[in-house]
Amino acid sequence: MFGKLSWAAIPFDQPIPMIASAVVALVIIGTLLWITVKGWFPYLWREWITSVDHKRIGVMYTVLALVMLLRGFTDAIMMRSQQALAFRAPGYLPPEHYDQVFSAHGTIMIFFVAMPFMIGLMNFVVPLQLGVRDVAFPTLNSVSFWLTATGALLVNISLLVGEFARTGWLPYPPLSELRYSPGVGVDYYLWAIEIAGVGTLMTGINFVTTILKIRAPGMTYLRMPMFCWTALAANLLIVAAFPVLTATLAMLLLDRYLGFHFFTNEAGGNVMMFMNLIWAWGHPEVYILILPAFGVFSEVISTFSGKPLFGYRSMVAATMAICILSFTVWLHHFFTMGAGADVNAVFGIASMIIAVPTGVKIFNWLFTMYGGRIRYEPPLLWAIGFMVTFVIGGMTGVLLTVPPADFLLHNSLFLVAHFHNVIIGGVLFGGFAGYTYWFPKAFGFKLHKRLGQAAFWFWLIGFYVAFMPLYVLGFLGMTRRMQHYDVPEWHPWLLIAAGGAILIAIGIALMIAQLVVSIRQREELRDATGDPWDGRSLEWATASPPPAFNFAVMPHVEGQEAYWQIKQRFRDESLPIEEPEYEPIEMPRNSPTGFICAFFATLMGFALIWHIWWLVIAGALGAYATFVVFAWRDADERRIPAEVVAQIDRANRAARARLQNASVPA
Amino acid sequence: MTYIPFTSAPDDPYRMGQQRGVHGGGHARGYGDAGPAPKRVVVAYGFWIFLLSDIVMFSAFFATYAVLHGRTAHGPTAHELFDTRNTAVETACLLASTFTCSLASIATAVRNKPWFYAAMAVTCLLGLAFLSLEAREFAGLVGRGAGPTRSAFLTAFFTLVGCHGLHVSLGILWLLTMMAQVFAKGFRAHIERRILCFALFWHTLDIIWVAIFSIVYLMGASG
Amino acid sequence: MSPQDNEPVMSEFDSAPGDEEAQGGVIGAIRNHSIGLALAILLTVTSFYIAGTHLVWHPSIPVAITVLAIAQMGVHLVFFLHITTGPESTNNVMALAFGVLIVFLIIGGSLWIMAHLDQNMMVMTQT
Amino acid sequence: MNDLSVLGLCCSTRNEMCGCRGQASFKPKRLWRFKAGRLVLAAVSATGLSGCGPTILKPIGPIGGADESILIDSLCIMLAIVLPTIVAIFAFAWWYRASNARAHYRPDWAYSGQIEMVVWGIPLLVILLLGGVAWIGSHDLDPAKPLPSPTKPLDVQVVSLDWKWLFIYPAQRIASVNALVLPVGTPVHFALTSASVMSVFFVPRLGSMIYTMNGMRTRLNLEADRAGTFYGESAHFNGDGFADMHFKVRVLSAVDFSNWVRTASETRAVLDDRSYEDLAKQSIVSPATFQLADDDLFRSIVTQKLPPGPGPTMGRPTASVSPRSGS
Ligand code: HEA
Ligand code: HEA
Ligand code: CUA
Ligand SMILES: [Cu+2]
Repeated sequence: MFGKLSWAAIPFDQPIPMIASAVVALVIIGTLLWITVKGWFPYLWREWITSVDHKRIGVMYTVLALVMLLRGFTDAIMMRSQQALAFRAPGYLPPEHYDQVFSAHGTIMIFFVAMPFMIGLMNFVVPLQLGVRDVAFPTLNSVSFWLTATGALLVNISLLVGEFARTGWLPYPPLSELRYSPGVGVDYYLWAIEIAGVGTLMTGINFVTTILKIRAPGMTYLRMPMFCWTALAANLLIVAAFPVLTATLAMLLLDRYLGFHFFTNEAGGNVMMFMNLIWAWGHPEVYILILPAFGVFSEVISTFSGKPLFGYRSMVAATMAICILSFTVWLHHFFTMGAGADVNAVFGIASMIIAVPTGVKIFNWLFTMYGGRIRYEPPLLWAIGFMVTFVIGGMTGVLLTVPPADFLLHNSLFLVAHFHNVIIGGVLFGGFAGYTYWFPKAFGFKLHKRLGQAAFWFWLIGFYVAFMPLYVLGFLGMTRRMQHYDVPEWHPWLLIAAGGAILIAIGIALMIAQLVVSIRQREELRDATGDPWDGRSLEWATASPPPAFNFAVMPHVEGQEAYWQIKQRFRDESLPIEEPEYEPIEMPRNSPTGFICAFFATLMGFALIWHIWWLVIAGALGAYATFVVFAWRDADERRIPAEVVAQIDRANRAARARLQNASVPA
Repeated sequence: MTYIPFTSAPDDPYRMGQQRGVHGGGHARGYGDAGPAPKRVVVAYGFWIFLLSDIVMFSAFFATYAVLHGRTAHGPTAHELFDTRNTAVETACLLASTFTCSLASIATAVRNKPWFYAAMAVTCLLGLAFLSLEAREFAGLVGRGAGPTRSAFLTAFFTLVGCHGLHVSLGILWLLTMMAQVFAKGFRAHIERRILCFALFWHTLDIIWVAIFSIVYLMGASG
Repeated sequence: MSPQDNEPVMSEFDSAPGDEEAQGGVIGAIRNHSIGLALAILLTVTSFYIAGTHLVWHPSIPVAITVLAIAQMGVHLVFFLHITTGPESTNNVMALAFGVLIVFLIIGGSLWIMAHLDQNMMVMTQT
Repeated sequence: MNDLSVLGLCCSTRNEMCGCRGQASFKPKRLWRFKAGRLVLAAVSATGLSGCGPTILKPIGPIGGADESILIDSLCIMLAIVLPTIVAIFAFAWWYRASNARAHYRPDWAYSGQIEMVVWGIPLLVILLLGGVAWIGSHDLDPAKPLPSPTKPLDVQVVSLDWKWLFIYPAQRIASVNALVLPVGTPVHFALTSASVMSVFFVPRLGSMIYTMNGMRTRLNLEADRAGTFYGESAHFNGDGFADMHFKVRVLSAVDFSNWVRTASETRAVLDDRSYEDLAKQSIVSPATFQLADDDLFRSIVTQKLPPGPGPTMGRPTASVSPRSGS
């Protein structure tokens, strides 16, 4: 009846996961109670859970990412403290637990933090910047989000029921084959990623279509803001890379469930093919993460320098070059497998070529600042922290592309330092920059500035203290994923690194404090104009938070930096503001499809992990039925009357006019 | 936009956009001048992107097949197993079904229901014929001890061909759903868009089949 | 979503993949598809024929089959999916080109890498 | 030894892996690796990297030396452009702060052909240089390439097991677990495979690492030019016992080495298929030597005539749920 599931699956004998899941359960139950008491369920259901509005979905993605960040960070603290303690000692995490911790940390951070963070920002911003009302497929967008959430949920269920993979964030066979990993851990990993991966793929399709086909009149390719370009590149990469991930993991699933022999030791399976395929996805994946962050920085640096982006066309070319090149380098993750000199050299050189377009980007940001009038708001702090940090991380990446150097550093803590350097210094800082930059757009008030600055400094310094020692440890020959060690030279560095993690924790606490304080002081921090930073692209041309339809009248784009030019002209010529003619607007209706799909996907995933076959079938039928029901409905749009549009727009218009008059020099 | 539009933008540092961009004058071709594309174009384009991603997924299976096809673990080889006559019949079914699927699209374009039903039904039957031939082949192989767990080569073969078969099955499910929708609601805009997508899907399956019969069966049999 | 709804004149936009130019009405369309079918049959039959005979120098059979397969895929793309070279199809063709590039990189790269790995790790008589 | 709960407690009591007795560094001093390199090295040694642990910066053989040279050279090449970039970031960010009235504001300046040229050109040139290094480096230091040496190379066959290393000396007809003993100044020709999952064979101070995989045989050529005891490890995670999969590398003089070989060939323990099967089970063991009974042992492992290790065999009813340590 319940397949492999039994009470034995719950680790009653292990205090750490039990306490952790008890805390999580308490938090969840508490939140649910709170919501019930406050009577917010109908509101949440109507306005968020069933919402197909790209802005709401963007916010939900970001919240998911931030919550998962906390989970991932808990794992990180556990690893750092274990390694600080485990010098000639067992530490407090036994191997079979430590191995789950780093696997879960990597998986969660990449798939359920970095990805949703970037996708969340794209969701919120891209349609606004393009001057349109929504993405190409709004309902699909909601399905994407909920499938991602399903994946995250499954990973977290594994904390309590069963176990998680003990194979690292990429489950290399044969370790991940049934013979060496007979538990359900790898199955949790595989189904969570397969389901979330489908969601991500649909996001990719959605955004490629949106950016190529749905733009405001006059928004030609070369007038799109840089963030849209990087979003286009990232989504092209998703569309091209994620199918490979799906296929590869499907093969591993077939090995595990049906006794196939893709990657087994027996019957001619070839483990090297897994390495090959997974990195054919894995390397593009890291650029899927970093490219949108590059886009955020382009917007932020240009806005806060009060200048257009330097070398816009170079930037576009560099972005697309990175997009294509990222598919030609994947072997650099297994130089030491022994493919031979020619192969290693070709892929090594191809990898370092990526440093050229990336360097161009760095220099163009530099020259964007040149001749600017730089305002040190928190988003800009993140951007400058990024530039300095990322250059170092990129450099160590290029060092790893030199095969003989990689022969010494592969799988060492130097590598771990490299990728945290580019991911934290690049992706995460990019996410934080975007979060502080667009927060007032999403909620109508700014985040507290001083707390933001404090958080930044703790993060920045914490990062260096936590990860620079890992470079040293790499030179000292320490490999990654060590549960304990007896080499005395390593110990002091690991202690310093643990200290760095504590500094980061303070940074996180400050970020949470910033959010809480800002919400409580929201009236002081309120921005009525919708344009708090003197922005340059179209998202600043509408109210904050933007109305459901984004723009009362479709913007008409006449050049690059669409909104800046309009503002400029009004300032220069002090034109009177005339009211446009308002028309009723049709917007897609909310739909529970995404949520229901995800519900069935969760059931199905869980049932597959535990071999509860009847539930698998029930879940599949449910999902199909959901699709048919969705396909059957007729009215999928609702109409917003012209008066409502006018009313919302006039309020914003008035606020803006006040600002305009104030800023026009007498 | 909250402000009235303007006629030109003198400070565009890149004149690129402008040459085409004089609104109303130049030919707008989805480069953005004309605003969002019509829904039919958007939907079909999105589906086209999906199909390309599906092809990329198949390319991973093809690459795996190519790598593993020599790893027979002392079991039967491609040369010993494959029967090109069966493949030829399968190919004929699929090719014919692609043509009838085209006819269904044309019937949709001119809103001719009887022709639509007829063409779709034939497509469906041909698809089922294809599937049953494939199922028979698979059953035969398994019966001869050449199932997917026999060797890495057979694992790759069953997965690649089976994945295509799975796509065909899903296609048939979709086809039946579309027939039901037309029956219940007639040719409405959104149903027409779905029929367009379905046709794209079906034709693409045929393209993938061309790769399969060439690489797996013909090269296997001749090799 | 006003501009999306009142479907404007098609030619102002890229065409959708799968949309054919409505020339010659139903008859024209059927004729088009029939030409495609005929070409596809021709190519398929040639492929199967070549594979089974000694018409072609044996080692070059895979090459011939590959070429025929590529040709047939082209036929399908043009006649059934209506991916054409016209300006209104640019976006569709660009997407296709990107997809084909990726497919080539993944298949080509994998085969090259795996061939070298296999060769370097083969168990030969000397250890 | 399957009881995983003891894994954490098995640490060897004392760490004796130190090869610091001799001081002379084997790195060839290169002229053009001037100040920057020195600075890095000085900074690095000031931070304790020069200790006697398994550092990759104090190689004891030609391969390690060359790897390390390339590493430091490449680092210096890149620092030459990266450091000025970082300085420029700080400088621009500081000078053009909004409160600086002396900075000239150019609100529309967004393009300059010359700067674009430089911006593309400089990284390109750096990569051209680095690409050359990478090309030559990966050909010269291909792990499979034999080392030129007048001395006859020593053959060692390496098998990674769960979770220990087996070193087979086919010519000497002995085998050793978790202790690799090498004669000084002799090129060593390793043939490597795995008896279960993937691992990586790595001796940081000898240089280049390489993967080991079941059913496959990788090759590696190394040489130790200095006597001493060094640290070797598995550099790829391979299961719960991973952290204990390190081994000692003892580099001995020619005389000491042949003495060791003699002692080893007199051990009573014999490595045949039976004792190999025991070894292949998941366990953590201390160093030991064996006489080699089966000359073809390595071949049998590579060709999978001897099946790969059995993996976890906890035998608890819940093993399919979670093969946690049963105790
Ligand atoms: C996105 C990717 C990402 C991120 C952000 C991080 C962040 C961190 N990681 Fe990790 N890490 C990986 C990806 C990531 N990591 C991967 C892929 C691996 C490899 C796994 C494997 O081996 O298989 C790995 C492995 C890894 C190891 C294992 C090393 C080993 O193998 O021995 C360690 C050790 O300490 C570590 C540490 C840390 C630390 C201290 C942080 C810290 O920087 C954590 C920072 C904290 C946060 C990011 C939380 C912040 C939360 C908020 C800011 C919420 C704020 C809330 C509101 C505003 C409401 N990471
Ligand atoms: C967002 C994530 C991200 C990003 C952006 C990058 C960027 C790069 N990475 Fe990184 N990488 C990872 C995430 C990322 N990486 C992860 C997660 C892993 C490990 C996975 C695992 O094993 O678990 C990894 C592993 C990894 C390896 C494998 C090492 C090994 O396993 O042995 C290599 C090797 O080549 C590499 C190289 C590079 C290079 C060349 C870049 C380049 O894109 C960097 C380019 C940037 C610059 C160079 C800086 C700016 C440029 C200039 C200032 C111009 C002048 C400079 C020069 C000319 C040098 N990375
Ligand atoms: Cu046990 Cu080291
Ligand atoms: Cu990479």
